[in-house]
Amino acid sequence: MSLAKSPWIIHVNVNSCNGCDIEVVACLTPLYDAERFGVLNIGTPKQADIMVVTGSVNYKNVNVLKNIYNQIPDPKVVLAVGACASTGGIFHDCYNVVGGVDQVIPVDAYVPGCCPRPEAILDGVVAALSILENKKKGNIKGKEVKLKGKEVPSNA
Amino acid sequence: MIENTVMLLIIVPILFSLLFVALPKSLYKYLAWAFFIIGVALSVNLVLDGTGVVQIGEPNFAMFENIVLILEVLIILFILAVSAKYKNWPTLGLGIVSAALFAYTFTNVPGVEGASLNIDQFSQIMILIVNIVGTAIILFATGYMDEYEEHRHLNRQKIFYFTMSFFLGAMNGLVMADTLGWLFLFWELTTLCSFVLISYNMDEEGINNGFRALALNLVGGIALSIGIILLATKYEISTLSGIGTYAGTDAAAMATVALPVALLCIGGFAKSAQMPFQSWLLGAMVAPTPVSALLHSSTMVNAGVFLVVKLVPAFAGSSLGTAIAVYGSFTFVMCSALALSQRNAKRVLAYSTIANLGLIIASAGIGTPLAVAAAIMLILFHAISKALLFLCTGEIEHTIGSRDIEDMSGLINKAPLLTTLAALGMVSMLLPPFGVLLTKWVSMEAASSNPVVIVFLVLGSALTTVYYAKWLGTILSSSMDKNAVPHKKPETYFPLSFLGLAIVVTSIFVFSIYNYFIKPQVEILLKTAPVISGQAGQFTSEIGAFAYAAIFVVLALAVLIYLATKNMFTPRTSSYYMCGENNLEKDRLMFRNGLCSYEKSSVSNIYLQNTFGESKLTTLGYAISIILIVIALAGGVGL
Amino acid sequence: MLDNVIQNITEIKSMPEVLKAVEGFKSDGYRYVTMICLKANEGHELIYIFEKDNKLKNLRYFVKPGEKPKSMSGIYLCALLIENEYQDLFGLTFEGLAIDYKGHLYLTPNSPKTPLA
Amino acid sequence: MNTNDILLAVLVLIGAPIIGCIASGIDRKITARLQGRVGPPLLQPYYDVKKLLSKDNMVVNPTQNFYVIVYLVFIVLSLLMLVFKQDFLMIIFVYTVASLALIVGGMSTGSPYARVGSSREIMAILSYEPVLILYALAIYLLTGTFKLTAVLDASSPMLMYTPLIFIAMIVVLNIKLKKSPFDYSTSHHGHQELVKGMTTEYGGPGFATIEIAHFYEYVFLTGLIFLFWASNPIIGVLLGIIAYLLIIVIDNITARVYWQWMLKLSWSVLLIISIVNIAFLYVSGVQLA
Amino acid sequence: MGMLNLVLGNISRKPATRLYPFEVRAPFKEFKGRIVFNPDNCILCGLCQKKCPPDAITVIKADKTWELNVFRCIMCTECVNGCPKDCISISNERAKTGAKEFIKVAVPIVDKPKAETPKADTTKAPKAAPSK
Amino acid sequence: MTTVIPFGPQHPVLPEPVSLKLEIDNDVVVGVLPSLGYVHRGLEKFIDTKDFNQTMYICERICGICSGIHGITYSRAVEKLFDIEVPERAQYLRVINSELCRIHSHLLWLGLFADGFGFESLFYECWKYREDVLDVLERFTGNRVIHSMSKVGGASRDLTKEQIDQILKTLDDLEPKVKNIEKVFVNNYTVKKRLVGLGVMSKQLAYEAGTAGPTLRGSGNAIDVRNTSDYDIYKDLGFKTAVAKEGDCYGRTKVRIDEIYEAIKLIRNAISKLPEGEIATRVKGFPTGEAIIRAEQPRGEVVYYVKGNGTKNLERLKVRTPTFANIPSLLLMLPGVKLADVPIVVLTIDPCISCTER
Repeated sequence: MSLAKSPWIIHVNVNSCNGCDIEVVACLTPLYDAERFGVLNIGTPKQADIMVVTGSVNYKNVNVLKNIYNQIPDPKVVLAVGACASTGGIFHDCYNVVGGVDQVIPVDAYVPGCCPRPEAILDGVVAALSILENKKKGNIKGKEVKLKGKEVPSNA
Repeated sequence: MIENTVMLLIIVPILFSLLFVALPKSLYKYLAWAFFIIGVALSVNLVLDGTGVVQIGEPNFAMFENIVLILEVLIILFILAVSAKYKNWPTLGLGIVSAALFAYTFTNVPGVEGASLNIDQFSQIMILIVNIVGTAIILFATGYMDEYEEHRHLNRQKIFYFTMSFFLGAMNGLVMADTLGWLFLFWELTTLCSFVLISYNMDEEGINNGFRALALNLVGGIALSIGIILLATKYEISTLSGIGTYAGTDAAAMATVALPVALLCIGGFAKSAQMPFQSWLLGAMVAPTPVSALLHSSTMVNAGVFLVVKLVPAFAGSSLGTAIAVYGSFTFVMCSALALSQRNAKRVLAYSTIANLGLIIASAGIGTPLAVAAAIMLILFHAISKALLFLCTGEIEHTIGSRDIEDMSGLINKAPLLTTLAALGMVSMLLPPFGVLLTKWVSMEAASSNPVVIVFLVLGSALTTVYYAKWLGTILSSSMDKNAVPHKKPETYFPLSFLGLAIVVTSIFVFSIYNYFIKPQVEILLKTAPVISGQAGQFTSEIGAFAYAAIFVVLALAVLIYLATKNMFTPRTSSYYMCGENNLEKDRLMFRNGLCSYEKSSVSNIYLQNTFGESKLTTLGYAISIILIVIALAGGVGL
Repeated sequence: MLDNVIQNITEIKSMPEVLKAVEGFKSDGYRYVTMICLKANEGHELIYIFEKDNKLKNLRYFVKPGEKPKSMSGIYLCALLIENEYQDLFGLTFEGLAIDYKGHLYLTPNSPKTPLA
Repeated sequence: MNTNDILLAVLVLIGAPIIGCIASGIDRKITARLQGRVGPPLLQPYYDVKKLLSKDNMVVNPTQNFYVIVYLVFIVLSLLMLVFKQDFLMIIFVYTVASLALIVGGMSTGSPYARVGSSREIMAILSYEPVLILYALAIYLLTGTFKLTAVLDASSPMLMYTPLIFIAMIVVLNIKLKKSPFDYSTSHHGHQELVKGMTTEYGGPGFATIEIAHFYEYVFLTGLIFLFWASNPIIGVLLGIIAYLLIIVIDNITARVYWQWMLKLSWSVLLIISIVNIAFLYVSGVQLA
Repeated sequence: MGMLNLVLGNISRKPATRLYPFEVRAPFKEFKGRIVFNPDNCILCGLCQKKCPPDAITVIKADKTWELNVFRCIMCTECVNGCPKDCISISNERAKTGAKEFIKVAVPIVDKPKAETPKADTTKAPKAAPSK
Repeated sequence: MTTVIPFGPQHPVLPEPVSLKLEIDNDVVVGVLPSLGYVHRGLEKFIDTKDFNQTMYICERICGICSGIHGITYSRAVEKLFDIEVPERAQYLRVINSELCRIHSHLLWLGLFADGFGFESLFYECWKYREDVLDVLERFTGNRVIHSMSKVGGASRDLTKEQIDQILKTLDDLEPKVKNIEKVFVNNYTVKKRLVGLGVMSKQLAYEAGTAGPTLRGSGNAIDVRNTSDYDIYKDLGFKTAVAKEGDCYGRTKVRIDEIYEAIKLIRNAISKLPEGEIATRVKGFPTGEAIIRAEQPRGEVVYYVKGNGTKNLERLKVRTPTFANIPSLLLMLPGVKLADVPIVVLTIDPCISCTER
């Protein structure tokens, strides 16, 4: 139960239009107050449990997303917030858009909406918590995501 | 027999210095090992021989006196010749003044019938420092100098080792001599040796700094000789212990000898590079690192504080004592502040040395038994720690080719043993349970009765923490830009490890050291000993307790916990948090910048140049310290 | 009046003249608003837009294929972003940029090249 | 060391983190209420630590956890020394070891944020250390010894003679707890330009160690405030609690300031008022009865 | 002292927090929560597919299905306004959070000639919500 | 040796992915290189596949905070191509929507700004008030953040009497609350310590650097597109430009707070003058020609350039957003500030990176 009571989130904005971001931040504000569940928006991935991703991923962001994901210690959960993060949304066939977050890293839960209401994001966090518990129990580790293929890390 | 040991202590270094000249370079290594072993043996032997006074009377005395006379003439001639050759007029002027004073002494001052060498516990400590730490430094030098000379295209090692060894002999004489005339001779010999060593590189910078050292030390020497002349002519005192006997603990007697004592102290200040004179010690940084180590830890500067501490009975509790205490603590805080803005490791160490010597002088000035005990202990612990730090800096410089603190970032990965030793040296300078902090604690407790001094000490110790913490953190951090080539020569690493071990051992056995050396010495100086007990791993005085044993235990506990938990909790190594833009292939500290190329992130420490910059503070320091010295002198004259 | 439809547009034939005209705008106290790039007959058309007292002034310049237009960032620093953007999106090359992102302002080596061209 | 002492030590070892944890929880609860929120449950810090201990031990540098262990054990040692009425000057030095260990730990990770944070924390040492030692000096002047026995056995409160040092100590408490306006080296929850400052690269058990050490530190620091009215333990504890609450309120009504400003504040205002207080003690020569 | 007044005011008042999972405010009736599709009148014209900006709606005439990718829908109500038969409406209840398996809702279309005799209820009311 | 630090793209202080490479010497920034492209989606290419009605929704999603005004401006630009007159009621509705957006955006910015200098409770306070504005916006447009209230030809939603009362009541509540936080921003000692004299741009420099919006007006330039006579119906509503002379972060904060009051006033005036009638005209055919439309977003002046070629897809759409104009001013403001001030200076232009990169 320890994990479920203290989920620290890291918010990663990859190519989002800000709509979802401000709703994620709004979750922490007095009206919704996610800290009731122990949620803290922690800055560094090293201390995070839940990775909240907003936005459809673009090519410049792919490595950022992977690096941050790799730096979160297990057990960890990825929560895709908003239509863009889930499937690419309205931007799914833009030239610089890779698609939903699940194209790059494994995603555990999705929150629909453009933009999702803070309540929906809270629902998503609660859903993520049970997944987190299961992962801990089953000792499921997030696989290290390799930087490869079309998203080569350097051009040097 | 103590007489033999004493003579050997002076003769053996001179013998070795001649051997260094005579034998080829390839044998230096063995010579240095031999010197180290003999040095250790002799000094331990002296301690085992116990204390005593060696009287030199007729018929030997006349011969010795003649040697002394000839040497003094030679010294003055050398100074005059050298300063004339390099057209250094201030030094020449000072040399002429010295010569005049010498002539005056020769004609007007009544001669003495015999000379005496006084071996008390303080001398024993000093002998131990000089002959163990000093020879360790020479041993280190054999592993160091070849590369040093190679870089600078020099070939002066014969002179180097000759002077270094000779220096040790002079120091041995200095700390044992009781007759003021002899003391003065050894005093000038060390000055001369330091001049040769500082200008070792023979480039313009080296020679200039050598002359600065020479000039400032001549100023000190002049003050010293005036003091000696005054003592001899007015009070008919010709020995160091005689001053203490004369003044006793009697306030009136103290007041009468205050002026010559103050002059002697000024000589000590110059030698110890206290505030208005500090520039020579900083200039001495141009010399090879073993020279700095020797000057800073075991020899030169210790001579000054040695003299001041020996004079404690002549000013303890008087207004002169208070003035000296304020002056010393002022140097402590000022030089700690100056060290804050330095990024050159050797300069940091230099300022730290001056600051610590200031602390010793302040403790001596306070003059309570506790404070004097602190002063003597600080000389011991500071010598070991500072020698280690200097040698480590030298070795780091050879490893990474820089003495800039910022360049040392991440050294732990490239040279773990060296870094650990350097870290130990730094930790021992500022954290419990190590000796230096213990003595700092003692002196703070002792100084708590003097408001000005304690406030200075408080500020200074906070500043000390800051500049060492910066350096410590930097070498222990985990990234390295520089190309580091650790050379693992036994000649260099043995002295380092030996000194590191010495720090730990002396810190653990601090109470035994206190009981054996310091307590009797304080009794000799002040007739009373501090009330200190050492039960239950604590160093307890009347007003506090220093639980060093508990801290050692806790430190060991931390290591144990770390080793036990190291492999728990599924350990994993990951990359740095670089806001997501890492480069995992080349360097883990690289990140991608706006131009889509990779760049290394780096961090430098805060140096506060604007607040604690050298140029600003130095002027202020000169002004205030000169005022303080004038006050001390004025107090001495009785104004 | 706001110039909503692009009218009173000045067409200029050569790059040095554009530079001169822009310098003239600067000395007249105009602000640089933006530059618009359009595809036109194999080449590109650049529309420079300036503003003063809520009035827009436009300059139009046709970039021939392969021509390297001069950067305005020396005159108006704020031009550097839009010029870098067109380097990315249209594959133009501006000469004398204050900060040259070399086509990596928006795009990385693995994303599509010059998508709007 | 008799049985009572050992019992007391064990009690402190176990009790202090519990008190610290609850204090931290109260802090978060009150902060939330001051911000018009409900806030986390009271035991949230406990849940946090428990969670951190169940996570992977992810490090950038194998030695980084050593320093936080040193930090923890030395905080505990300084607390124990406080409880066993040891030399106060000594306690401060031991406490400095702890602070330095955390700084070196931050530096040792090598992350740029951690290193900048550590540099700032070093500057914090520069600003609070003199005040702490002057506090020790005040104790010496009032009782004639640095040992805390005299303060704790005295029948009259120390606050009467050291009001200015008390004010300075409140600010020191604020600096040490890294609360706004002095939360520039790490920030507990507010976002910051240095991400998490010194602790950026710490996660999982290593960070849990830091949190546990913080619990001890809360108790230790309020213990320093307690000394001001040690003659009556109840008032002393109340004083500690009031100081703690005051700092929570200050945390919520101020913006973060620069370390430069803090340095200026501490070396001009705090140091001066402390010295004035010390001078008063010298001149008047009062002794704690 | 402005901030002091504010925070003290806050602590003296009830917290502003709405205890969300336990205390749900009824959604505004104007809220665009999710798309509700009523297949009764649908003529599979595909206008909604054409109008949909994020291409969330797929109408496959051959299979007679109407598909909405809930996780792509942006609630713009273009389809609602564009539907000639008013089959699509908007509800003020938001779509539920879930895992990706539930995102596609396929609605079989009852075969019918030109809006006549709404055939028997072979279909349930379509739900975007996951059935858990 | 200078300190080189990456600042972003994923950074807790920056809500959006932008990266700055900071070169710091002695705690003072000496060099800065912004790195963009983390939110570049390529919307200007996207119009090839979407028709001009659908493009409205895309333009709204250029940015989630200024989304309402993006939509309105795009609609106005296309209306210009068609040369149609929008019903007056729709124009008023647009003004009400824009100004509500401005209030919510400025409150949001004030909060994030407070967070930037470590004032967590002030941040929460601002966002608490913002929720009231979002509630009325939600009732008005059906969504909290992305409103889709405007469409080519008018408005897609009308205001009912009940909603109007709701708006007025919320504004009445809001005004004293804003006064409360204004006191903190303007008078709090620590806040002033952080803001006054930071990131100074002189009047001339701000003008020449091509800045827009509060960044420009914070330096004493009274330039606001809403002043121009043909921008909707602002001329009838008694609009006054908010200007501050300081030219530093403090001045820009004051400008934004004043704009909240101004927006409240404008909404009240608009509601009192709200005419009855249609809310939209029908649009027939396909757009041709080219047009430039400027509008005042919360962050400053936005410029829309549209070119139609007679098909249902536009030929070219170019958006010059206010942040795009303001980012070069960062290059001027950042060198010389302390590291701790970097987030404040970056936030002071109210960066909207998704606007900038589209």
